[in-house]
Amino acid sequence: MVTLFGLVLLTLLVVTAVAIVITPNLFVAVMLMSIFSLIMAATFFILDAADVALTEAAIGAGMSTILFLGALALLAEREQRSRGRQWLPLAVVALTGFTLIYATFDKPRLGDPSAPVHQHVAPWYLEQTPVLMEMSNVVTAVLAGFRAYDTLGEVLVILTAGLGVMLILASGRPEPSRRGPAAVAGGLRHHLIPRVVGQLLIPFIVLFGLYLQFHGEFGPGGGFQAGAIIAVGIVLHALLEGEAAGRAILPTRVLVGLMAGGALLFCAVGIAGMLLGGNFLDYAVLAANPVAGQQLGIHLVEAGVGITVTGTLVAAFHAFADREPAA
Amino acid sequence: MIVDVLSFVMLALGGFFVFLGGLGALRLPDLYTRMHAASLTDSFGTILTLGGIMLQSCWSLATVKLLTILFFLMMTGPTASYALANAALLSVDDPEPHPPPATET
Amino acid sequence: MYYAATAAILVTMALALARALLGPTVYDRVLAVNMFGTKTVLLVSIVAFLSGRPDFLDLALAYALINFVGVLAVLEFFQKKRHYERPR
Amino acid sequence: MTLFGLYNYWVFALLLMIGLYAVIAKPNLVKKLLGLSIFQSAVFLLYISMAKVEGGTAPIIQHAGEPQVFSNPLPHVLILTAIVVGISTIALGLAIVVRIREEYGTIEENEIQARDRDR
Repeated sequence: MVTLFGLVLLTLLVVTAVAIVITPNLFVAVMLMSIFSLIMAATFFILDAADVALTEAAIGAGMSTILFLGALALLAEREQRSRGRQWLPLAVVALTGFTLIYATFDKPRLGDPSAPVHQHVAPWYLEQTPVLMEMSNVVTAVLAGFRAYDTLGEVLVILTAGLGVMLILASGRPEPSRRGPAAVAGGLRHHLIPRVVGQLLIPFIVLFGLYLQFHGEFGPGGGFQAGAIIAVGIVLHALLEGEAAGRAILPTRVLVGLMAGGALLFCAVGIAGMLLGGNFLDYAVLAANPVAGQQLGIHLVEAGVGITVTGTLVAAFHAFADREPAA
Repeated sequence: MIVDVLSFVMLALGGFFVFLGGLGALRLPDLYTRMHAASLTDSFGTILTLGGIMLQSCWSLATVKLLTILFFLMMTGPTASYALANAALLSVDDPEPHPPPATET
Repeated sequence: MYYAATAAILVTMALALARALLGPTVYDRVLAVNMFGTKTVLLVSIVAFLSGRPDFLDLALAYALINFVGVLAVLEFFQKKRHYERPR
Repeated sequence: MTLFGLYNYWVFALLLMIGLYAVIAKPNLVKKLLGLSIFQSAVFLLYISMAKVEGGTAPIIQHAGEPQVFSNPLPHVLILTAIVVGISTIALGLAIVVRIREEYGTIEENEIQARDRDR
């Protein structure tokens, strides 16, 4: 029955995606993208991926909408009607889509336990996580423990992208005018009710983020989700009190420090393992008892991930919010 | 037993109100009436639905979490409606860029 | 009864989506997004109970908090746009 | 449910193609990025659908030692990180689009190419 609900959600997903592509107004497209993310998150939840659903909700519906709106404030809202024939792209897309759908007929049915994916390493992870790490959340254990090297790469990609956003938007800045961000910097300060309620929520959002960070070994949660949610809390402060006040609590140099510091913490845990006689990112040697060492290593690595993600997302938001549109 | 019946009634009513809100948001003629339908029945539907589940959760950590969710929804829902209505009202005497919502039928 | 409530929520999601597609003003679309967010919270709460994992209510909590920030971001966007698009 | 056993994959293919169409056919650069977002989400959907096991639950062990069916945790890990990497790259793309708008005064691909030819 729940699977049937999933099918309805998937149908809504396709409708929304078509509407995003068709609509000529970019603001409307971004709003629809927010709905798209919410449907996607609900679908992930129905497909038993609690951690992924949490990430998609925090990133897709929260941060992604905020960043797209931040960029849209600097761009024209209307898309020009594309002229001329679009038959070639349509033909390419139809052909590829047909091939893909034809290929799906060889795939195992949804939820088939004998599918090849479920035969290789996954059972081992599910079996060994309670033994080697004494953790309940297998996703966290695989993310920060068994496949930590992979995650280190991802964290470095996020760091690089964040630095890229900051550097690109720091160059060629137009002269700040009287009507520029300084003049708009009030944020929503004059909207009393949203401001009061929003201020009330910020501590709860940050607290909830910290809960996800430290509860990640028992329930859905971990560094990526926690980082995204804490970033949303900090961004909410900047939205309510204005860009200047938002920057005052976390200046750019602190943000860069956070971004780099998180990634460095991750690397430092790996190197500490080497110094203590193990391999890179081998946590078992970090404490006297291998299980305690695994848990310590995973906690530190998750903390590093959370710090980098928070820093990157907040820095990206500020990079857009601090600019004014070219005349 | 009584708790079960009560929670089922609440869930049914909650679902009904949620649906009514959706119908109102689709069918009513202009933005403000739509907002009214959406927000009023949103609050009522939310209270009844979450209350129905709460009765089933027999006083555990889940009940506390549901209460927290209800609390946040009760705070943010009306605020969001207010903020939206305010923004729409302010835009009426704004020459650009959005059409005034009151003229829609 | 869980299933009936879930079905009602799904139908409402479809109605809200229709409102988001039809518009006609941008505010209608923001209203639809907000409605959609609330319905997602309800859907996730019920499905968490249906699948017997009430500890996943954390997700519903996250959605409830994040959705509001999205609406405020839209409001701030309107304010900024109005400021910039006023004739200089 | 066997009748709809492939529905997730069909939706994956459709979303992938909708995203691809936006990327190759729409001249507006923000629209291209939105298309890229849809494309990414389609890939996420493919992975998460493959991880699902009938009658299973999310891979968070409730009572140790008790036999229980779980969905496959590995695709979840891959997609969880990919979502965050996805938003970072989209932010990078948006930053480049903003700079293009400042240099060229437009974000329509055909106008940018026309201006490049004039130089």
